[in-house]
Parts: sequence; structure tokens; C-alpha cells
Amino acid sequence: MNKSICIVFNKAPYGSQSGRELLDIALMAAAFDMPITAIFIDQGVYQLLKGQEPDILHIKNHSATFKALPLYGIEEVYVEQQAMQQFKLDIHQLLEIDGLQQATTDGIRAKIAQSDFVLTL
Amino acid sequence: MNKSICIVFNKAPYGSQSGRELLDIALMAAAFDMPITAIFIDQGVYQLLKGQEPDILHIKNHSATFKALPLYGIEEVYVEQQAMQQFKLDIHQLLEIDGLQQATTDGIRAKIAQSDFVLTL
Amino acid sequence: MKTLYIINQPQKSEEAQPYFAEHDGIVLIEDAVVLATRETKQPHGLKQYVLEEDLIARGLHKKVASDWEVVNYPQFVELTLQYDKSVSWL
Amino acid sequence: MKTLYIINQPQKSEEAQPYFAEHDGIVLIEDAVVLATRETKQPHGLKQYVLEEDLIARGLHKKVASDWEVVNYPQFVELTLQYDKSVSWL
Amino acid sequence: MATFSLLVTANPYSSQGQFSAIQFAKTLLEQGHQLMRVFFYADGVLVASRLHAPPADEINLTKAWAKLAIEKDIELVACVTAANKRGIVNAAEAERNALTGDNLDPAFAISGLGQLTEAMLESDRLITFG
Amino acid sequence: MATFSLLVTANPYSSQGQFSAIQFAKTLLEQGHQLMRVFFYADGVLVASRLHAPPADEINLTKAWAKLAIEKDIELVACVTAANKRGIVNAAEAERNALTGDNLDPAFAISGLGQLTEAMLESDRLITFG
Repeated sequence: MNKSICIVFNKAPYGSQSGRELLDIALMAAAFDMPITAIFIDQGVYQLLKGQEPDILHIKNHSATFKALPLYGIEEVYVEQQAMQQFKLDIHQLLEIDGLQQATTDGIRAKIAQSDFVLTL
Repeated sequence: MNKSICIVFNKAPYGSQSGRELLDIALMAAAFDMPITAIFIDQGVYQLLKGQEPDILHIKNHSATFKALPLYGIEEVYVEQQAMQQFKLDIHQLLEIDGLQQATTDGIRAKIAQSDFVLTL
Repeated sequence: MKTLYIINQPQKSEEAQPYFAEHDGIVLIEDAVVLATRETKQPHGLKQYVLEEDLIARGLHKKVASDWEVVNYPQFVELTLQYDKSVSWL
Repeated sequence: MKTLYIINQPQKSEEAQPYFAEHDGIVLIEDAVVLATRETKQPHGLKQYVLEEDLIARGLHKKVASDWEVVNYPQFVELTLQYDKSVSWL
Repeated sequence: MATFSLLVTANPYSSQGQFSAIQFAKTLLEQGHQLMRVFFYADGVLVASRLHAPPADEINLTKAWAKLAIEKDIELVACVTAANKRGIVNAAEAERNALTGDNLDPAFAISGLGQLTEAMLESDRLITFG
Repeated sequence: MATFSLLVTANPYSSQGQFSAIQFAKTLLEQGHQLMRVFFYADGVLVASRLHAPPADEINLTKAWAKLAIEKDIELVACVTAANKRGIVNAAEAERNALTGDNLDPAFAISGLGQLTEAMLESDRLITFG
């Protein structure tokens, strides 16, 4: 069994390159057949919001790549319930990603504990 | 009367170059005879702590330059009382800078309001 | 002098708040625009603006709370002239 | 698995805290060492370490609260081996 | 009509500040205001390198600034101290520091912090993008 | 004895992470552990430029890494995507992108993100400095 990796997105998109560059790590880990968990917490949940149009600022839109996560074999994708509530978002406002699930903070704590590597950026 | 500038230090030293690079702006503004106010708030008060030894990490110690502020004609130097209390610091733990005064948040708000330019970094 | 605070990171609004004075304004840009999705009571009846282009970029344009006034770039430039100075709180 | 959280910015400790589990540890480095000057109650009886060299750099070596254990670089390296993994919370 | 200067300290790669600064600059010029100088400081100086190779479908910020500078005759000035320690050097500085190569984009000048102070004194507004 | 790899994403100019990473690397080597690879990603790649000219009384981080790499035979690898968009290029990439000059320090290699994944799989510990 390969080592597992958990990628934690905790920042809103476009103000930093964090989301984009973590995504590249996730895709590469997938190519190496590592079991991958992608977790969106805090302002990171905004990475998944529908209807992003950063092109009006000449910034590349990377949000479509999140929709392709299952195609790369990344099927464990969790968004934090508490953050959704805090920002008054519901799951229908997020990108349609196959298998996207809401998780409690307890659930996310367990996912982090179980992974061999956990990366934030 | 020249335009006045207020430089706000709000970050601890060495984790970023913010303190160092703001200091350079203050010294240059002094060379142009701009009236200068230097203000230390939040974790910026740690910029003024005595006994810094960043050389053990091969990082240059810029704290001595703060002591020289009056030599450059920068005589309005304020450290925020609330931050001092929050971090349990007293004025004797800070560098001996001629004219260094404690100011309330109200006092600092007034200084910021009066200045023609206010910079953070 | 009236000051316009430019806030570009979400956590910076709270850090700058103690220094806001009467007649000041704040404008949220970049990642800080997420703050405009919630009602926010500022002291002194501070004017509260949020940059439209940064909202659109993040898909937040239709989620702005009623106490924030949406401004576009031309209006942002005008704001910096209406206020005596602008302070970017980094 | 036991996780060692590496915290290098003061505000990140609070952000990471909801994810600390029993038997985890945290080590404060760089600007985050300022947090060790105050008593801090962590949940789960988490082990709390702070890096000595970063304290000395900032003149904070003699201001550490009693619930923080001071470790030097060799001990920091050993800690990363005592825990199953290290997570830098950025 | 007013005279602006901009102070750009934003990292061009991991923050949005340079994008915001360019947009702000273009907008004020469209409104008929003057832009006296854009002063790059701290990580903002990194944009002054001519060696950027971003992916083909992404903006090259250095070229975007250069285009603005040429079309509108805007001064782009990077602080020499900030630039040299961040690996941004022109040919003269490269030679003085015995470096094998230089990387300053020709649209940018390298000069001292006095250019920032001067911009503050001579402009109606200084807006910082960090 | 254990095998470490480091992931360095810290900006070498405006953060302390590169200093911390070098200190951590030196310490683990002194303790007899192995350092398989140091992988530079995000703003961490900026340290791989050979054109830095810091003030004379300050450390040159690029040279500090290079010294460690030579003395202890450590691999220093910068991510190609992160590097190219940040203006860090070797001669081949400069030519491919029609850039006039290159700036990669010879102590560093440029390669893909796969080198990070490989380091994760083959090391006992990966420590990130951001």
C-alpha cells in the first residue's frame, strides 16, 4: 500500500497562488497512485464556489480543475460543515464534484490523523 | 511645511523583513526632512525588545537602528499601551530610545488621522 | 483628515479596526472581499465599500450583505480622491 | 498516527487548533514563538514546544510561560522523529 | 485632475497585489489623472525581472507593466537595495557584484528609496498595493 | 538513523523559512541522519537564482544551500513550473522561452513535481518550511 496524502486548502482563491499550487501537488500525487484526500476548510471553501470569473482580472481560473479531481482518481473530497455554516454557503452553491462530501471538524481531524502526509500552502 | 509620514510597525521581527524595510523608509523620509512618526502596535512592539540576538540564526540584527531614530531626527516614537499590556511587557524591557512614549489606542488613532501618509508593510 | 483604509486580507480588517476614526472609510479588495458576505457593524458609522471586480472573480457578486456598498475600479479611484489619504493595512 | 504541528506565524496556532488530536504535539518556530510568552491551555493535553533559537533571536528566551517546553534545533529534529508525521500549518 | 503615485510591495507570484496595482493604474489613466511614478519595493521588485516564463495562457505581469509604461510614459522604478538582495540586477550592478548575468527588464529603472519619498512629496495621492 | 526530505516553500526574502530549513538540514546531518532531497516549491524556488547581491554583512542563502549541497552531497531541486513563472530559468529553458539570459545557480537542479512525490515515498519524514 502506497503512503497516503492529505491536501488541506485553507485560503480563498486568487489572493494567493496557494490553491493552484496545492492542486498541482494533488494531481502529481495521483499520478504516483498515492491515496489522496482533499480537504477544504476555513476560507478554503471559497475555492469550490460556483461562478468564479477571475478572467475579468486577467487571472487564470483554476476552479474547473477541482471538478476534474475524480477523473484523476481523487475521490475523497471533503468540505468542512462548520466553514459552510459560518460563511452561509450550502452545497448547491459549490462546484459539482462527484463524491464531494461535507465533513464535521471531528471527521476532518480524523482524516488528518490517518494520513501519512498532510500539506498546506 | 513638508508633508508628514507615519510608519506603523505591526509585525514581530525576523519572521518577515517588514520591520527592516519600513525602517529604511523612515530613514529616507528623515533625509527629506519629512516630519515622521514611528508607531509600534500589535506584535510590532517586539521590534523594540532589548536583547535580540538574531545573529545566532545568521540573520542581521536591525534593532540597534531603532535606538538611532532620534539621531536621524525622528523624535515621535510611540509604542501602544494596550499591546504592551497584552504581551505583559513594561517599558524597561524595551530599547532605550530617547523620547520613546507609550500611547493609548486613541492617541495612536489621532496620530494616524493627522499624518499625510501612513505606511505599513 | 479622512482616511480610506484599503484591506486586502480577511484577517487585516479586525487588526486595523481599532484605528478607524469617525468619517473614515474602508474598502475591501482581493481576498478580503469575502468579509462583505456578512453583516458587519463598524464603529463610528464608518463607510464600507467592497470592490466589484474582486467579488466577481470569486463568484461572490450576488452574496454581498446589505451594509456593504459595491464599487468598481473607477469608483475605487474616485474614493481615493474623496478621502484625504489611503492606508493599505498590511 | 501522532502528529507534530509546526506553527511559524502567530495567527496560525488558533487556525490549526480545531484539528489537534489527542497525543499530538505543537512546536512554535519563527514569529510564532511570541505565543509562548503566555500561558496557553490546549485541548487534549497536547504537548507544547517552542524553539529556543527563535526565542533567543527575539530576546524572548527568559519570558517563556511555564506550560511551554523549550527545545533547541537538535531536539526539534528528534521531535519530528518521535511523532509519526509533521504538519506545517501555513 | 489629480497626480497619483503607486507603491507596489506585493509579491507578483503569490499575491494579487500586482494585478490590482495595474488595474488601478489603468483606471486612473483612463479617467484622465496623471500617474507620476510606480515605485516597487520589498517583494514588489521581483516583477522587474525580464526572465519570467509563465504558462502560455497566463498574463506576464512584467510585460503588462512594460506596455503601460511605454504607452503612457510612466516611470517604473525598483528600489536598488530591495532589488539587489532579491536577485534583480542590471548590468552595472551585476558587474559590481561579480555576478554572471543580469535580469532587469528594460522597462524598469533601478534607483534609491529617495524616489519614493520624492513621489510622496510631489503627488496628490500615494496608493500602496501590498 | 532516518532519511529526511525537506519541502521549502518559504520566500527567501520576506520570511524566515529558508533560514529555518537550512538550520534544520544542518542539524539533522550533524546527528547522522540522511537528507535525501530538498525540494523547492512556490516562492521557495526564488533562492535558486545565482544573481543575488545581498548587503556584504548578510548571509547569501543561495550560497549557504550550495555549500551544504557540495559538502554533504545533497540534492537541491526546484520545481520547473514554479521556477519558470517566478523568473528562475536555466539555459535550456531560457532558450525555449526566448529569454535573453538565465539565472539558475549551478548547485540547483530544475525538475518536475514528481521529484517531490518520490521524496515523500522514499523518505521517512518530509518536513515543510513555508
